[in-house]
Amino acid sequence: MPEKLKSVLIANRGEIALRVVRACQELGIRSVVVYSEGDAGSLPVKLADQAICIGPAQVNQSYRNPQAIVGAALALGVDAIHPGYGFLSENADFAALCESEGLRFVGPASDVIRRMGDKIEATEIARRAGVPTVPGSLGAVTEFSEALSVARDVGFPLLIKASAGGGGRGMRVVETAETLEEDLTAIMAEAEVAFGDPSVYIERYLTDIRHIEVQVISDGETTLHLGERDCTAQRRNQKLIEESPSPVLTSEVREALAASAVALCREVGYRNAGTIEFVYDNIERAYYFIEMNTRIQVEHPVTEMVTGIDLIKLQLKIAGGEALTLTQEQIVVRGHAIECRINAEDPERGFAPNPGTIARFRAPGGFGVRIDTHIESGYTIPPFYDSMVGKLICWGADRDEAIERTLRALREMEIDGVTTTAAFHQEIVASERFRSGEFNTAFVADHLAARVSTPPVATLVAPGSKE
Amino acid sequence: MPEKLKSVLIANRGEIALRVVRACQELGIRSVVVYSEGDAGSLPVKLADQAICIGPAQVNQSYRNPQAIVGAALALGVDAIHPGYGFLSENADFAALCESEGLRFVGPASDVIRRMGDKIEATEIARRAGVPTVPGSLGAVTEFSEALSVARDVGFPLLIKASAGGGGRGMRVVETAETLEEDLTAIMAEAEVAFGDPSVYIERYLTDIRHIEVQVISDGETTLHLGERDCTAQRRNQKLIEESPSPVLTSEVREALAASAVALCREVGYRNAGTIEFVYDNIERAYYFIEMNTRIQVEHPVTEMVTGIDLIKLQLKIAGGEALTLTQEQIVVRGHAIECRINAEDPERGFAPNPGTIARFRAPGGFGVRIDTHIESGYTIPPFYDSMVGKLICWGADRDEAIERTLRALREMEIDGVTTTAAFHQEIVASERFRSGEFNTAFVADHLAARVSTPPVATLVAPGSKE
Amino acid sequence: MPLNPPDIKELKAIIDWVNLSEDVRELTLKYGDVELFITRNEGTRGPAAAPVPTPAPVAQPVPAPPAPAALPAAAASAPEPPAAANTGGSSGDVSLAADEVLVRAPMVGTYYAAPKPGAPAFVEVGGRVEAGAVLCIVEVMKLMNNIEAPAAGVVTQILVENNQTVEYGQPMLVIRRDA
Amino acid sequence: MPLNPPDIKELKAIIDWVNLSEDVRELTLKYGDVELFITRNEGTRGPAAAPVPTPAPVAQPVPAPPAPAALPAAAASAPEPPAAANTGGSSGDVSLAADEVLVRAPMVGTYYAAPKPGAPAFVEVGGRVEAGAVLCIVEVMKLMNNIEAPAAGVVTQILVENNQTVEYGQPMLVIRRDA
Repeated sequence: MPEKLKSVLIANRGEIALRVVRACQELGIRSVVVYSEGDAGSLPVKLADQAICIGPAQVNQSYRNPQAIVGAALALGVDAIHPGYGFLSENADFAALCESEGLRFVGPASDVIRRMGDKIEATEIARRAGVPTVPGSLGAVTEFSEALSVARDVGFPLLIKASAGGGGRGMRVVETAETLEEDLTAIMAEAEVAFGDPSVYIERYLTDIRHIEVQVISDGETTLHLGERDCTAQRRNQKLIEESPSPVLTSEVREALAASAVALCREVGYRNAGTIEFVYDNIERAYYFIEMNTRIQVEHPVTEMVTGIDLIKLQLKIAGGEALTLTQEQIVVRGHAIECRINAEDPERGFAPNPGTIARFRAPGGFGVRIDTHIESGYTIPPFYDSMVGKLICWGADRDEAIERTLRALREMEIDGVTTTAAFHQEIVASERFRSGEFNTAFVADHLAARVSTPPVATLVAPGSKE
Repeated sequence: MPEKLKSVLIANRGEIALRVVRACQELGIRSVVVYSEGDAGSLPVKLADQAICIGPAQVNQSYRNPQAIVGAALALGVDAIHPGYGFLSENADFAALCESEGLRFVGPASDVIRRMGDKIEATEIARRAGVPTVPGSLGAVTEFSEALSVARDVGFPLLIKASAGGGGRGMRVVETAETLEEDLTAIMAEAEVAFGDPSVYIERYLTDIRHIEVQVISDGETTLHLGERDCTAQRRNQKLIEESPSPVLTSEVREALAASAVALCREVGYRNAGTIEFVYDNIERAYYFIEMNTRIQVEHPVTEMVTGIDLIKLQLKIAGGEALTLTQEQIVVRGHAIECRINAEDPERGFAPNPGTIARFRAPGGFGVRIDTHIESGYTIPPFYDSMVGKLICWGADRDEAIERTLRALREMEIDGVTTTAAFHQEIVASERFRSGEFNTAFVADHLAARVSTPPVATLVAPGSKE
Repeated sequence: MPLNPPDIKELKAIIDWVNLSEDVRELTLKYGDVELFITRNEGTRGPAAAPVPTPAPVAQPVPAPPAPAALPAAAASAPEPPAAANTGGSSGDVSLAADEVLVRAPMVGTYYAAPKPGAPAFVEVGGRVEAGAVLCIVEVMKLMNNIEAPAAGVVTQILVENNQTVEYGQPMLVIRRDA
Repeated sequence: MPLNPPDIKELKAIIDWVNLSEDVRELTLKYGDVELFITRNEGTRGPAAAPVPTPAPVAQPVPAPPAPAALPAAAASAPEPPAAANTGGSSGDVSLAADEVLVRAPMVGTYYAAPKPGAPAFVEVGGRVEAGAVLCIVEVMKLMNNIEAPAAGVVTQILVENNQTVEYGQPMLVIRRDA
C-alpha cells in the first residue's frame, strides 16, 4: 500500500503547472516545478515551493525531455511526477520510465496509455465494452467484395479512406448507393497505384455532429463519471469554448453516454482521471466513441465548477494510493459552467499567434468567475510555446446566467499590450446561435465566413455597455 | 404591477458599487454609479455603464447626501436606487424620499427600515414573532421593587444598564444573587444623580458567545432563508472573517434559527434581502435575536458561494416587481465558504489605517477562489473612506478544504505598496483555534494578546511554503 | 543661488507628484545643476490630460495649482475642479486666459439657460454680466438654484446645453473679467 | 560643484520608478556628470522600460552583461546563462575577470567532485587543469557525465558542493585561463 504523496514534481508550464501547484499547496504536498530558460520568472516558478531549471527553451530539451525531468525528480527525491496535459502526458514510454525509476506517475499505468493511444486498439476495446463506435469496417478491408458488403451495411453517406493514405489523400465521400461500386473501384485502384496497397477503411460519414466528452475518475476499483463536457465550439479542431452540461442531451442519452464511458474504463482497467471523447450525431441523436485522453484536460475546470469536485486533488490522492470515498450518488451537477480559452492570437489576422509583453493584466472578479492563468502585468509571452494565456470559467445557476456572466467577465477583463481572442469569444458567446445551444462543429467556421460580409461591430458591443 | 428595472443608480462606492454594477450588467440593466471627487477614475466608475460626479470627497456632501443622489437619479431618469451597505442604506428618510420621488428603493419599505432600526421596537416585534431575545426586562424599569423581581427572573450573571446611560457609563455586571439588592440600589441611585433618571434595563449577561446571522430574502409574499453565516471572528466588534455554514450548530438549532428569522420577517412584512443577527450562547447552546440589518451585507458572498444564488440579482428582481420563483427546498447549501475582509491596515501598528498607492495588485486565482474588490495596480486608496480594500471568498467541499484554499489564496495574493491585513488573516485562519471551529467573540482579542509574548513567525509561515 | 542641490528623495517626490496628478503631461525642471524633463502618454489612464502647466522654467519646481476656479454664488461651491470624470466625459477641463474665470456646477442637477421654458436665456456668448447676475439655473429635486456671476465681465463660452444633466464640478460658463 | 555624482543605486531607483509609473513616456535627467534619457513605447504600460543610461565618465552605471560563459565539454551545452532562477537561488551570476571562464552545468543532475565516494576530488581551488581534463561529474539517472575543462588554466572558484543537485545552466567552477 503506497503512502500519501509528500512531494510532486510538475513536468509542465503555464496555467496547468500553476493549477497543480495550487492543488499541491492545498493538500500540503511540496510542489516542485521544472522550467525551461524560456519560463524563468514565470508565475508557477514563483509560486511553487521549489523550481528547477531543466534546459533551454526548446521543448525537446526541456518539457519533452524525459531524462531531464526524471533526472530532476530523482535528484530532488520527489515521490511523483504530474505531467499536466500536452508534452509527455500521454507518452507511454515516459510513464514507463517513471515506473521503472520508482516514481509515481500521476496518471494511468503506462500500458493503458499505450493501448488507448493506439486508435485501432482503443476502438476494439470500446467495442468489447459495448460502447458504440462510428459504424464502419473493423480495421482495413482488402478485398473489393468484402468492402462492398461492409459499405452497404454502414449506410450513406459514407467515407472511404485508403489504409495507406493520410492527410486527406485517398479519401472519398460516397453520398448514395448508386455510385458506390464505381467509387469503391476507383479509390481502391488509385490506392493500389499510389501506395501499392488497395486496402481501405470504410465508415459512416457524419456531417452534423457535436463533440461531447465524459470526465471519469477511477482509483482502479471504483470508477465514477462526473458528467459530460460539450466542446462543439471549435475552430480548426481547436476547442474555443467548452461547457458543462451539454445544452442538447436528453437525460436518457446523458446516462447512456456516462455508462459507456465507465464501461470502457472498467474494460481497460483505468486508474486516475480520464476523458472519453465522443461524437454526437445531431441527426440520429446517437453518440460514437472517438478516443480516450488518458490525462487531465485543459477544460477540466467546467466539470469542477458544476460538481464542486477538485479533479487535480483527486488525481494526486489516487496517485498517493488513497481510495475514492465519493460515490456516484454524491456527484451532483449544479448549474452550468462555460470556459473560454483565451489565446494570444489575433482573430483579425487569421488567428496569428501574437507573443509579446502584457503591459497590464486585470482579472475579472466577482461571483461565479474563475480565472486559471499564469499571466500577470509585465509578463512576456515566450514565443516557444502555445498561445493560450489563460482560461476564463464562469458558473451560473443556469446556462443563460453562465452566458451573461461570461460576457460580463470578458468585457471586464483587461489584457493590455497583446491582442487576444477575448473579443472574439465575446462575439461567439453573444451570438444567437451559441445562445440557442443548437449548433454543430462547423458553427465557428460558419460564423467566421458570415462575418466577412457583415461588420462585427454590432455583436461586439453588449447591450448596456458603454464601450 | 411595476415593470422590471431598466436602469439602476448605485449610491455607493468601492467593492459593493462594483458588485452591483456586475449584477446589473448580467441582468441587462443599465448601471449608473455616483461618485465623489475622491473616487474619480475608480474601478466601479470605469466599469459602470455611466458614472456621475455628485460632490466632493466628504461623505456628507456626496455618498451621504440624499439630495445629491436623488437629484442625480431624477436628472438621469433611472428606475431605482441601490444603496449598497453603509452610507444611506439603512436611512429610513432616504428610502422615504426615494418613494416620494417615484424612485424604487432596492430594499424594504421605509417604515420597515424605521421600525427595525429602533432597537426597542425591533425587540418587541421579535418577541411578538416568537423569536427568542436576550432574557431581561421588557423596556426600562423605573421602580426598585419591579427591577428586583425582573432581575431575579432573568438569572445570573446579569447586566444592569441605566436607561439614560451609554458608552459604558452606568453599567454593572451582577455575578450572584447575594449582591443583587446592593448593586441595584447603587446603580439606580447613581443613575438618579448622574442622569436625573433612575430607570434601568436588566438583561442576562452573556460571556461566551458567537455571532450568527441568518440571510433572508422575501418578495413580500414568499419569505425564504439561505442558511446562516458565522461572524464570530471579530476584532473590536469589526468582523474579520465570516463563514457559512457555522461550524458549531446542530441541525436542530440551525433549523430553529432559520425559522425564527423567517417568522420575524413575516411579522414585520419584510421585502427584499435582509439579515437577522443573533448571539449564540456557547454555554446554553441557545440563540437570541439582537438586531436586523435591512440591507445587503458585506459578507453576503459566503451565502452566495454555498447556495449558488446571486443575492444582488434577487434584490434587483424583487425591486423590479418580480416574484421569487425559488422554493425553500431548492435552496441547498453545498460545501463551505470563508470570507476574509482585507483592510488597508497595519496589524503591527494597532491596525492603523494605511491609505496609499497600490503599486501592484495580483489577484489570486483558480478553483473556488472569488475576489470582490475595486483595487487594481496603480490604485490610490483615498483617505476619506473605510479601509476595506477587498474581500477574498474561498469555497471548499468542506470546511477544511475552504481553510486550505483560503490560506493558499492569501499567500498567492500580491498587494504591493500598502500594508494590509492579509498576513494577519493568514495567521488567524491557520491557527489551531480557528481550525477547530470552537471559539467565541473574544478569540481574536485573545489571539492578539497571546501574540505579544510569542513571536508570530511560526504561524505566519504555512507548512510547505517556501516563503 | 539659494537652492540646495536636490537629493534623490526630492526628485522622487516631484516625480511622484507628477504621477499622482492626473493631468500633467510634460514637466521640465531645472533645479541647480539638475535638469529634469518628463512627458507622459496622452490618454492612458484617467481623464484627458490638461493643458500644459509648465510655466517659467526656473524657480517653480512644482507648478502652481490650477488657476482658481470661480466661486459660484449658489449655496454649495466647488472650489477644486473635480478630477475630470472618466465616463461622462462632460467635465473635461477648459483652457482659460489669465483674465477668464470658469463657472462650475456646484451640484449635480439639470441645467437651465432661461428662467422658464421659452423665455430668453439669462446670458449669451458675448453678453455682459454684472457680478451677482444670474447666469443659469441648476435644478435638483425641483429646487431651482440660481447660479450667479462671480465677477463682472463678458461671457466668452457657454459649455453646456439647455436641459442637460450636469455633474458636480462640471464647467458651465466662462466669463472674461473686466480689466 | 556641490553635487555628488549619483551612484548606481540612485539611478536604479529612478529607473525603477519609471518602471512603476505606468504612464511616463520620456524622461531626461542631467544630474552632475550623468545624463539619463528614457523613452518608453507608447501603449506598453508596465515594466518594459528601455533604460538608456548614458554612459557618463563616472564608472559604469549598469553592470556589463556577464562575461561569456564557458562551453562545457559534455554533450549538452548551456551557451546562454539562464535568466536567474527566481526560486532555487542557486544559479545566480558570478563576476568574472576578463581571463576567467565559467563552467556551467549542462544538464540538471547531481554534482560529484570526485570519481567515487572517498576518492580525492578531480580538482581543487588553486589547482591547474589542462583543457579537456575532467573537472567533475554530473549524474542524471545513473548516467555519469564527465564535465571537462574548456581551457587550460587554474581553478579559481568551485561554486557547488559535492552531492549537490545542480540545475541546468548553474555555475559550477571558474577557471583562470592561461595567458
